[in-house]
Formats: sequence, C-alpha cells, structure tokens
Amino acid sequence: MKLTRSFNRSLWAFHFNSGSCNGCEIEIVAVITPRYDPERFGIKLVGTPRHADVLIITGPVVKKMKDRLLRVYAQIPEPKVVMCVGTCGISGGVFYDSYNLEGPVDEVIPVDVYVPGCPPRPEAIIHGVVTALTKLERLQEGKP
Amino acid sequence: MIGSWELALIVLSAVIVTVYGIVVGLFLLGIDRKLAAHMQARVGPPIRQPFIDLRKLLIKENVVPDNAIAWIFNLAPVVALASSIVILLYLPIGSIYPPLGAYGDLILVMYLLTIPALCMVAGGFASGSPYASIGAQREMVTMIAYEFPLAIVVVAVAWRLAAAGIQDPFTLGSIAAHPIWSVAGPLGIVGGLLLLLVMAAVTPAELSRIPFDTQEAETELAGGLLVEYSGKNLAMFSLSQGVKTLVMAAIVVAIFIPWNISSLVLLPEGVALVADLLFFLGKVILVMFFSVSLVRVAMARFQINQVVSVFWIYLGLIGLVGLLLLMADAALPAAGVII
Amino acid sequence: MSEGEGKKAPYTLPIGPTHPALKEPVMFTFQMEGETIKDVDFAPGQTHRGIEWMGMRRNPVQIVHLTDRICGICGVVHTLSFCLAVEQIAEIEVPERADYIRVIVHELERVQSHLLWAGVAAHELGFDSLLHLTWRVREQAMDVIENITGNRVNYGIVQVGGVRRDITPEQHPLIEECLTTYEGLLSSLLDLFLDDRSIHMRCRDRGILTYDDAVHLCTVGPTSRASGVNMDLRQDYPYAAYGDLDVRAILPDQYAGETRGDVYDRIVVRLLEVGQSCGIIRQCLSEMPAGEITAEPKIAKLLAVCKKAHGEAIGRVEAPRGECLHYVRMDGKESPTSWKVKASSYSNLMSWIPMLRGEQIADIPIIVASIDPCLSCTDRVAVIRGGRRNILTKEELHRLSVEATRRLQA
Amino acid sequence: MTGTILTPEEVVDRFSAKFGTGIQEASIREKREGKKKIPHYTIWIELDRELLRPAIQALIEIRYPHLSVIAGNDLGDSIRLVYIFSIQYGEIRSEYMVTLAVTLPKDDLFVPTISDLIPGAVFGEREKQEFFGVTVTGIPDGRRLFLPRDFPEGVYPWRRDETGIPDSMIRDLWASKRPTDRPAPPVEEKEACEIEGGEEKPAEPRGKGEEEGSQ
Amino acid sequence: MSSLPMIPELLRQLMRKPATNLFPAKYLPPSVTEFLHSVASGKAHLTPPVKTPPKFRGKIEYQKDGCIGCGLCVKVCPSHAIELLPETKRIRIWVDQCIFCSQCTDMCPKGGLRMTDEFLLATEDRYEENLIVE
Repeated sequence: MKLTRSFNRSLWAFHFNSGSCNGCEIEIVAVITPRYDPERFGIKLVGTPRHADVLIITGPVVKKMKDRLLRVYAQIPEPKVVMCVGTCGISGGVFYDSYNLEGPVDEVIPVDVYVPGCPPRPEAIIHGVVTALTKLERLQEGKP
Repeated sequence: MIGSWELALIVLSAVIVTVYGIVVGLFLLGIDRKLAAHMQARVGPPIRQPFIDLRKLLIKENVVPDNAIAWIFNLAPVVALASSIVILLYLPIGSIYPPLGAYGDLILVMYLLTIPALCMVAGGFASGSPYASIGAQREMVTMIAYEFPLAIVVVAVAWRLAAAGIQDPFTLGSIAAHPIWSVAGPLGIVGGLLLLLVMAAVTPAELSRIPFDTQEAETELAGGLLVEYSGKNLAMFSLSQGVKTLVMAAIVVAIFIPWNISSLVLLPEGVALVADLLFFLGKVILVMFFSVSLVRVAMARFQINQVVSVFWIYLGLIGLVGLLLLMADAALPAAGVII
Repeated sequence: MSEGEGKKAPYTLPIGPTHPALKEPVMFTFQMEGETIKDVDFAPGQTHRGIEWMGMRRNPVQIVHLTDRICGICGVVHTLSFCLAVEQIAEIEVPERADYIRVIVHELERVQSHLLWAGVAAHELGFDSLLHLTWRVREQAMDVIENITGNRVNYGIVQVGGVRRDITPEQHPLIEECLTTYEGLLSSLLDLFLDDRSIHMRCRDRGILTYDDAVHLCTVGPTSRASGVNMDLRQDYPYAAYGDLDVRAILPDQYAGETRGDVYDRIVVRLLEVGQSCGIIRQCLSEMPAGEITAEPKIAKLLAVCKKAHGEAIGRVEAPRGECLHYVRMDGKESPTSWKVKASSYSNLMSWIPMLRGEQIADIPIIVASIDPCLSCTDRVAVIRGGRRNILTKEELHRLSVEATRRLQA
Repeated sequence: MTGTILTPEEVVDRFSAKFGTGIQEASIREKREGKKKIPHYTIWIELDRELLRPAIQALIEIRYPHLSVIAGNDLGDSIRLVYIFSIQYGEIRSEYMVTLAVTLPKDDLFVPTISDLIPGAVFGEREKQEFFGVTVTGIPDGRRLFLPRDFPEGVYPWRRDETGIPDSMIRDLWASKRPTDRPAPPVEEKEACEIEGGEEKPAEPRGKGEEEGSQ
Repeated sequence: MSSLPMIPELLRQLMRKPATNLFPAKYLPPSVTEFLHSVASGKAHLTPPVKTPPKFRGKIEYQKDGCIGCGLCVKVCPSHAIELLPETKRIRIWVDQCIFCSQCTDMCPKGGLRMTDEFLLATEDRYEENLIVE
C-alpha cells in the first residue's frame, strides 16, 4: 500500500479516552472550535474508528479500558497514526504509581507522536499534528 | 427501437454526465463545508477537500466486519452511487436536454431516488452492527415520511401543467420548458411557493442532513448506517452523497427555477452553453445553500418521530394547501372568474 | 407505521464505554422496545485510577496537584475543598484576600464550565453551530484564566493555606472586559438556546426529574435546582468569601415562571448562573481586601505544619455541577490516613434512571449530558483490577511495533 | 421548605435527649471565612451501630437530609463509617453538616442499610461493600458498583491491613521505558554541597517506613 | 425567524471574518517539511500561536550552577518527574513526566528553576534530548 500525500491532507481523527481527567478532552474539543479550527487542514473528528485515520488517546490506560483500546486500534483501517495527547498518557504523569493502571499508552499500542502538556494548549495539539505530518512525509520519502 | 448511433450517443453522454456529476457533486460538498464553516466563524477546509478525502478513502483499507453479509455490504455502495448517477441522466443540466429525458419522467426519478436510500438501508442491515440496524430502520422511516410530501409536490406541479394543456407534464423536459410561475396565476404562484418550501424541506431529508439526519446521528448512533463502512465503500457512499446533492438541487432547479441565460439573452451557441452551465451551477449552489447548508447549521436534530410528524403533518398540510391553491388557480379562470 | 417501528420485541442496546454521545467512558445497558427505553442500567468506573489511594501515599502539597487532575473541568473545586478540609485540621487561617481570589477563580471556572456544557449539549442535539459559538466565546474566559493562573486547564492556583498567585491591578481591566462581554452576550445566548424551536422540541418535557426524586436520590447542583430544589452551598453554607456576598440559588421558575425539572430547565439554570457568576466576580474585584495571599508562603514549613496535624474534617464547595466534598483524616503523618472524594456527579448519576425511563434513543445523549456528568471525577476512587487477562504479551507488543513501522513505511 | 430553623446546639440536644448514652460523643465545629467571618457548622456525632437508622429517622423528622457521601476509615481492628449529611439546605446560611459515625469491629462487619430511608444511599453502600468489605444488610441492590465481576475476593482497596492492595498489584508507570543508564552531565568543579534534610534517596518519595507504619 | 434565532446570527457571521487564529498557516502547505525549513530560513512566515500570558507555565528551565542539590523540588514534585543525581548532586527533569504545575520553581531556595514560554513540545520520541532537562 502506497501512502500518498492525500492521506496527510485528510486526517480523520477518533478520540479515545483511556482514563484521562477530562482536561485533554476539553482541549481536544477546543481545538475543533473556531479559534483553532483544524478542518482547514482537512482534520475532523469522526464518531467511529472505522472512519478514522488518526487515533488520539488521552489518559493513562486503565485496566478496564485496555482491551477496548486494543479493539479500537484494531478497528481502525490501515494505514493509521496514533497520537498520545497529554502527559499522563505519555508517562503516567501525576498518576505515576497505581494498582489499576496498565501503564503509559505506548506499553499497550505503538505511539507515533507524543504531545506533552497537562493538558497541552490547543496549539500544542496542532503542533502535534504538524509533527505527525513531518513524520509521514519523511516516511513517504523513504527515510527511516 | 434505439438505433446504434443513438445508443452510442447515450453512452457517451452518460460517461460525460457521470464525470460531471462526480466532479460537481464533490465540489458542492466542498462549498457546503466551506459555507458552513464560515457561518460558524471558522476558516473551514479548502473547497477541494472532498476530493482529497475521496482519494484518501480510496487508499485506505476496506474492512468488512466478520458478522456482516459481505456481498450486500459491498454491493450497496456501488448500487447507491450508480443509481444516483442514473438519476442525473434524466435531469436537465443547464440548457442541455437530459440524455435519457425521452425515456423517463419525474415519476421514474422519484422511484430512482429511493434506490440510494434503499441501498443504505440494505448496507446498514448487512453491517451486523446494532447501531447500523437502528440507523437502517430510521432511514426507512424517514424515507416513508418524506415520500408523501415529495409526491404531493410532483403531482401538484404536473397536474397544474396538465391543466394548462401542456404535453407530457411529468417529463422534466417539459416542466423545465414551462416554468410553473409562467403557467399559474397569482393564486397558483402562492401555491407554488408553498410547494417550493416543501421541496426545500425534503431536500435535506433526502440527503440525510441535519435536522433530518437521524439515521446517521453521530452523537446517538456513532455514524449510524455508515458505522462499519470504511475505505473504498465509504468513498462510494460519500461520492453518492455528493451526486445526490447535485441531483436534489437539480430537481429543485428543474421544477422551480428552470430559466436559462440563453433563453433571456441572445448569445452565440457555444457561449450560451457555457453561460447556461455556469448559471445552472449558480442556481444549484443557491438552492443548496438555503436548503442544505443554512438549515443544517441553524437547527438541532429532530427525533425520528418528530421527523415523521414534521413531514406527514406540517409539510403534508402545507403541500396539500399548495396543491389546493394550484387547483383553485386552474379551476377559477376556467370557471370564468377573473382575479 | 413502518417495518422499523413495527418490530416491538424488546431488545438490549449497550452503549459505551466509548461512544460519541458520551464524552467520557461509562457503560449503559438499555432495555428497549422499538425506540423507547424500558429500563436502564449503567456501570461507571471505566476510568478509575485509584486517585485516593495514591493520595494516601503523598504529602498535601503533592495532593493539591493531584486533586487538580481528578477532573480537568472542575480543577479548582476539588483542590479548594481538599484545602478547606486540611486547613480545618491543621488550623490554618487563610488570609481574606486569598478567600476572594479563590472565589474569583472558582466563579471563572463556573463560567467556562457552564459555557462548555452548553456547547456540548448543543452538540448532542446535533446543533454544531451553537457548539462553535459557545466555545468561541468561552475562549475569552480561558484567556483570563490562563492569565491569572498560568494554564488554561488544571490551574494549580489554590494551595493549602491560600493561593499561589495574586491578582494584580493590571489584570483587573482584562477580567472586567471579559465580564462585560459575557453580560452583553447572555441575553443573546438565552435567546439562541431557549427561543429556538428545534431545541425546545428536543428538550422540553424530556428527561424529567421530579422534585421528590431529586431530593430522595440526593442530587446536587444545577440538576437538583432545575427540579426546584432550593440548594446552593454558596447561599446555605457560605465558605471562602461567599459569606460576604449575597448569593441566591438560581431556580428555573425565575426565567420561565414554572419548574418542570426537564432538560430545558437545566439549560435555563446553567445559563442564568453564567450571569450570576459574572456579578459575583465583579463584586469580588471591587471588594477584594489587600494583604497576604497565603498563610504560609514557605512550602517546607507548610508541610511541617500539615505533618503535625491530627483530626478529621470536611471541605465542601459548590462546584459547577453541584456539591463537591472531600473528607480528610490526618493522623500526624506526612500523608493523610483517609481521603474520600465525593465529586458532584457521584450524587447525580442515580438520577439518570428516572430521567431515561420511557424516553427515546434519540434522547439518550442529551439526557445523559444534561446532568453534566463528570465521570473522571466520580470514578477516581474505585479500583479496576485485572478485570481480564492481559491479552497482549510482550511478543505481541513487539509485533505491533514492527507493524506500526511497516504500515507507515509501506 | 417550611418549619422552624434549628441552631446546631438544638440539633445536638435533640439527639442527646432522644438517644441518651447511645451517643458516644457529640461535638460542634465551627469555621469562619471571608471578611464578615460568617460561621458554618459541622456536627460530629459518634453513635452505636443500632442507633444509626433511628438517628437518620430523627434527622428526617427535623428536615429531609441530603446525604452527601459515606466515608470510612480503617482504624486497625475496626472500620469506622462516617455518614455525611447536610440538613436545612435552602435556608440562607443555616445549613449544617451532620456526620454520624459508627464503628464496626472487623470480626463483625455489618451495618444495616439506610437505602429505604434515603434511596440515594445505594450508591455509597454498594461502594462500601466492595471497598471495605462491610456487609450492608438489607441492601436492595448488592451488586458490585465500580469493581469488575472477577475482581479477587477478599481484596478491599481501602483497607490498611493484609486485605488491602498487595504490593504485587502496584505498577510504577514512571519507570516505563525510562533509560536507566544515562550518565549524569558533568558539573563545573565547585564545592559539592551537602544534601539538606539528610534524606538518603529523595528521588523515591514513597518512603518505606511511612508505608509500613501506616499499615 | 423568531423560532430559529440562529439564522440571522449565522448570516451575519457569513459576512464577517472567521475567528480563527491561523497557526501555523492558513491551509496545509504542499509539504510541511519544506514549509518548516523555509520558515527556519526566514523565507516563509509562520502565524504565531495565541500569545501566552506573562506567567505562563511552559517547559521548565534549570540553572544547574546555582543548584545545591537540596532535593526539595523532588519532594514536592507531584508527578515524579525530577530525579536527583547522587553523583553530581544535581537534578534531572524528565519533561515527558512533568505536569507543568510550577511547584518546584516556587519551592527552589536558589531560584534555579524557571518556567519558560515554550509549549510546542510534540515529539516522536518521549525520551529525546529536548525533553530531558539536566
């Protein structure tokens, strides 16, 4: 399967909350509102993983959510990009030790782009998209 | 019998119309998104975004769920797209006479219009997801709901034209050639306006747009009918969505605003053709803006029973009043009453 | 009526935990008949992180930042009620100026939270333009909050003993400007939400919670006020600077002349509270006393004071969603021995059952959203432990990573 | 919303008059905040398990209370449940918190349900069943609330004894994939300062002694 | 239009300028990588993000020269992001773990920790050099 540039310009995102505090959720919704509006880059939030190209995950993975996260990840058709938004999904952050967390997101599924911040500002999330795009472009040029 | 030359012409024009329908349909979707975004104080996507989305969907993996009935699941989008394109062949585009105009009329178009919807129902049921099944049920209910006012519009217009002694009142060609406004008197014009209103309300339902998008309701059914679709199949559905937008707008244009530049201003033939096409596009965009874009950003979604009551009670009544007015309009001059 | 509606056999419809209608994970099971809901059951606890347990292993200064992240929307209320409890145990007297700054941030949070809710509710109804509109105007409150606290969400401004940052005179005009905007916007927002025919159709008489149910199910905040229960901690049990301000609970009959306890009334209450909050902030700004902003600026000393404290106490505040309560018990150790968080949604979740019974599928999103559920608040306590076997082994993880690289390079 | 407004003292008096020695301890705590220092009160009552239901009945006679939450402590050989109510809400500045605390010995861990008196209590009672292992007799809906069905029996997360969360269940997220062999960057030679406080390993805030001491 | 009050509002907005802040560019450039290169070399203009307020809490900055290795920051850090390096008596901050609460900067007796304005930290590797402050 050849990844073309049109993939980069039409990223549909599915948002998955794997146990976050809602802070990142709000900022993700804030991103789609008029002040930031990523639809100008062709990005939109979709309601089902089947339509998605990007999986946006927030929060450390709670045990109960792990299976669902894996299932959602499997449901997204190839090719796909995984973005982990917010410190606690990246490394646990403030929830650094617990008995009911499965670990940072990258212990469960591979992550392509991390967006640190607690929560990241909306622009930081857009910057995360830009980072993902540069990674895609690099891969499309055949560089590792 | 159709001669071979004529057949070749039809095939050629069908190809042209297909390309035209797809390009203009996607372009309309792009304009719709841009306008909606601007109304919401956003920049919005570039107008060519639907083309990019389509290209992307085509390279994406096409997933068929395990518990789906694969052949129906895969067939539905193809038939939906094909049938929407076929409708276009019966509709006048600008001053071009529809390629199949001689072989079908508005009644046929009405029947054809149900095919894409039926395909979505079949595809929804075949997906094997509870959300898609609920969506499919809702789609059927919606379809039944809006068929009634749509039928009233079609019948009323054709009846009025027939009463005015026009040949083949159901063919779109003759409807376009004899605008209802020029045929009817003042009462009839009021009736016609009511029918236009009904038609404007049927359009978003036909296109499953807010407030009548119960079958796809993202917040309730996670995409409803289309919940399991991805990749190529989803691309087909989004294409047929674009073509249907063009179809519905073209039907409204054909019935209610059929004028062409060339019939008003004398222009050389080639220029007239282009001018008519551009004018037609303008009319289509206008219709789409008022009956799709504006409505979908200005309203909340109805519940399914509200959809039914809106169409059967309110719009049905408005349609009937329009019909009565048109009948009165035709009957009164005939009875010798001068208004 | 049709084939779809004709099928009346009861069936079960599961919704959740990830579903676009639910901004947060919760698992619903509906017993349906056609499109009508016969019965409801739900299982919260999809996002338990064991926050209280973590808190019992950390010191109060660390817990303050943990409480901030119990919930991203109600950041300040959890911190505030935790601090109120600890201050009571350790007998720390909070400076008056800090009380006022706490109230200002608290009310700014209420403004942004209610606007946020209004937008989400509109989205649940499929009315995205209103989502875009409310969130667009909400950004101004976010800017002010960012200016005061240094972050848009998870403010981290409240600390045991006071607040961490002062509101300087240069910030006053900024806040004033924001308040003026909102006071001007309020009437048009009320028009847009409450006069809209399509919203009216979807919200009037939907998801009714009667007065008796509201009282018996212990609901709090706008949810119970919309059912006519006169209950607002800011008037009944004045904490921080609310004793100095004249706050009265907002009930829906003040706008519509009647109380029906439906979704519409909940919109009314929340929108009117935005205006009320603006008034409170204005009053606070003008009456704010000068002085210290914290009882103990030296954090090391503060920790020592907390370490010596013995006893138990309750901190309670009126969050945007209703009463938020923290019970803390400290026994002379660095970390508290008991810490129980009662988020506002914890009290409100039970009200879903009477609200949803007899309604339609289409009403689920708006009714669920109408209590403004905040599940990350509610779920913080319980433990979800090893529910299922770990399906993913190390090899599989490796395989996934390899695939990930391949799929991008393909 | 009508009826006389009681002062906190009157509330306590009513309880002591009604239950006599069944009330082990009753105190009123006052807190004043803001410029005007308007007080608010919390009434703490320790009582026998048998009196819990009658006491709530007595509260309902005063005014239908709002049950905020049921909190609890593990006191070593017993579990103490704290029922936190507020009464007289809706009366300007006259709402009081009333906490009724019952102590339940660990070898006889049960408490009667109050959900017939206050339907909203079911949530809290279900939660106490799973988290403290307290049996709530007569609970209408005894299913687990937050915990999954296959949660190990006999592990109660809020207990501080051997039935609490074992160390094997704890997971350190911060250590995930963190490189451990990263050398410390060189420092310009100055006087290396003493570590204040004499903490041996401050990078490990979970002090071991503290954890053991609390068990 | 009294029953649909949104319509006049929408039509008015159609005539106005969108409220969008065009960070980093209005539409996606044909190649993001090239765009970023030309921004870096000053050839293209990048619309900046919404301005951060004066005391914004961004990525942390550490002056290790003044540090006395007292470990107070480690003690108050709520997210276990700071590690004391015993060999050099300095600290190391794992930014991927930092929650930007600014508690350590308040705590530091020597004022060696400071929050900067930098918040665009998205990365492909959470342990990259940029996200380790030492």
